[in-house]
Amino acid sequence: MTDGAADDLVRAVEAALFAAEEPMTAEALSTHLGGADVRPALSQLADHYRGRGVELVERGRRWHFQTAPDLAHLLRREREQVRRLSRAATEVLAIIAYHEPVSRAEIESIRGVQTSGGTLDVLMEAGWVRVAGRREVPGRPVIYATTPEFLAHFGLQSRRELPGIDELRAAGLLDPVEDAFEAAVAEPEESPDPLASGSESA
Amino acid sequence: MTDGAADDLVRAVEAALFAAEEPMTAEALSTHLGGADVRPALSQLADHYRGRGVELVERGRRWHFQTAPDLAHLLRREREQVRRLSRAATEVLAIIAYHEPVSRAEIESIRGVQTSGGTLDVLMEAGWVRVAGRREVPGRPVIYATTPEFLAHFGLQSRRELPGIDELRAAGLLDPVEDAFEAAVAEPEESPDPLASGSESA
Amino acid sequence: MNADDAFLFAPVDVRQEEDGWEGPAAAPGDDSALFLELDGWEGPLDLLLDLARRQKVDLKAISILALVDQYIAYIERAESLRLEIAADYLVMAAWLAYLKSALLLPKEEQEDPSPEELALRLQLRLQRLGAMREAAARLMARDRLGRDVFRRGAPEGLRIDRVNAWQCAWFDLVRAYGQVNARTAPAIHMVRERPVMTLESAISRVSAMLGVTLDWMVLEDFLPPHADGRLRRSALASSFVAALELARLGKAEIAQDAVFGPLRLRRVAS
Repeated sequence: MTDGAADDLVRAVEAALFAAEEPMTAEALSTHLGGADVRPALSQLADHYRGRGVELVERGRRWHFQTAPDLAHLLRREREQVRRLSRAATEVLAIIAYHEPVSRAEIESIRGVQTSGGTLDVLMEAGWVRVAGRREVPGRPVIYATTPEFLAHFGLQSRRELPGIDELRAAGLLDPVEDAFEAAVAEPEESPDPLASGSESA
Repeated sequence: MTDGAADDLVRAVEAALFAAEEPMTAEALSTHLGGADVRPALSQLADHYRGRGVELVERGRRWHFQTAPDLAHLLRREREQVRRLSRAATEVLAIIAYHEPVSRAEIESIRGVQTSGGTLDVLMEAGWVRVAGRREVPGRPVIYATTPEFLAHFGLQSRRELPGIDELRAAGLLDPVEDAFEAAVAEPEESPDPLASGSESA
Repeated sequence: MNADDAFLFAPVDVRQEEDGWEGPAAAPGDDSALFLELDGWEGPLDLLLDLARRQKVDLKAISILALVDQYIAYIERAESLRLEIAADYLVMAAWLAYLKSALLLPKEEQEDPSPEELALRLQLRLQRLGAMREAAARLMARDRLGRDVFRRGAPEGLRIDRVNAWQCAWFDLVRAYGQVNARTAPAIHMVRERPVMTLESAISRVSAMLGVTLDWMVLEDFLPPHADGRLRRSALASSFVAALELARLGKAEIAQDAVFGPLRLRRVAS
């Protein structure tokens, strides 16, 4: 196997480029290695590393080793951190789910408060909300809609499975927050049924 | 050419070790690569790189790539990156490496001189020596041992590769003077018989 | 062994002071030509080890007597040069002098431990220190990372990215929607009907009752007897205002003897 027995110059070029802190031109390498003609060694090395986990590449006349681009995902390990959606984000998500497609201005008018851009970012990072185009009205505002991941996360076949307004009212979920809160604190010892207490622990 | 077509795991291990800023244990690599068994890939890579300008080496159970030692003359940099150790520090390091874990009093009894705190500090700052607990004897003295960085710096796979350690142990030269003395007087005509001396340097 | 590490040669001025002490030019091992400065050793054991090395024999075979002589001679010469000699070197010199004399004494006069045993211990110590000095030198001569071998100069680094796995329960979602609706629904405030005594009925009741008596009456006596709870408080307030109104019209007198005392009321005789 020819590769195994790399000649001394090839080995020297390999080691020098490996140890170098910056990409090196062939000239700089040659100077470093006593004036030898390093080009054949460079192309031999490039051949040798082709298809391996590490590649020898030339960028703007400078050579350096880099990990193979298709392995980039392996070099970045992801660690999941479970986070609960904030109450504001939950509200925005609910509004999008019930009213989609919906613009930010519409979300704000439904919520009655301003919505920070970060809230929508979080929902998009979670993969539950996507930009669904623009509304063809003056200003062409971006409109948002839910994603299939949204349905999957909440175990829904379709958005139609979301409870309607009447059902929400029947469950006490349309009571003003204050009353629901009072009802919850009036019975402090027992509120195992969340639908009954309607507390706002979010 | 079998080497050329490295399989995906070998490529991944190769790329990860190339990219890593610190030597990695097989376990850490495996965790990083989704739990795969990386050992066969490691030995395959070590074989592949043997004799090249860059080598894959194991030092204290951690793996890293480094340039081949015989190319040192080509690569040695102008600015000395390795700190020069004082003679005292050199000796203390050797005593710790060959006797570890060892207390300061034991170091001093071998050297016949007090060891300044600064000497141990220098070795610990270099990352070569660490506190390895306390000896459970009166006074509970702190005991010192070497680190994986020590092995990596001096190119040792493990302490068993310390130069001449087998000979020293066989000659009883890693045993305390008293043990060697008793062994010697037990057989008065011979000089200290290494095998007779109760070695407790393991 | 790197002997150069072990020896520091004399500075020039000291060298010129005396005769035979040639310095830097002397080859290591040329004992007579060496000027040795005590700072160059890591203690008396280290000096002894160097002197022993100069016997050019295995440490197992060194002559302790010769070594003692060399050490003492060295210290004497250093003293003659008025070099400062650390106490532990002098202690070692004294101990070696004692060891030498003991070794030369007839066997039967020897004490315990015997000088041979002491000499053996010294020899064993020198062997161990020598072994470590040699090991240290071999260690330092290895191919060292960052000097002889190099790790990758510019590693990309392995990154661990934290990704957020967002959680939201179905119930939280629909409740949030309910709350948005509840919060933004138009609010209609309905006040429940409460039992009250109007000012008009209080005026007619108080004025009617004042008509049937000339005596002072306490305000509470004007309240309807069946009134209690909220109705009684309403009646009290209304009756008080009614009393003020009747007083303003000159139809009644009001008296109060103390702050928060009972309010008394009577008809103004006309």
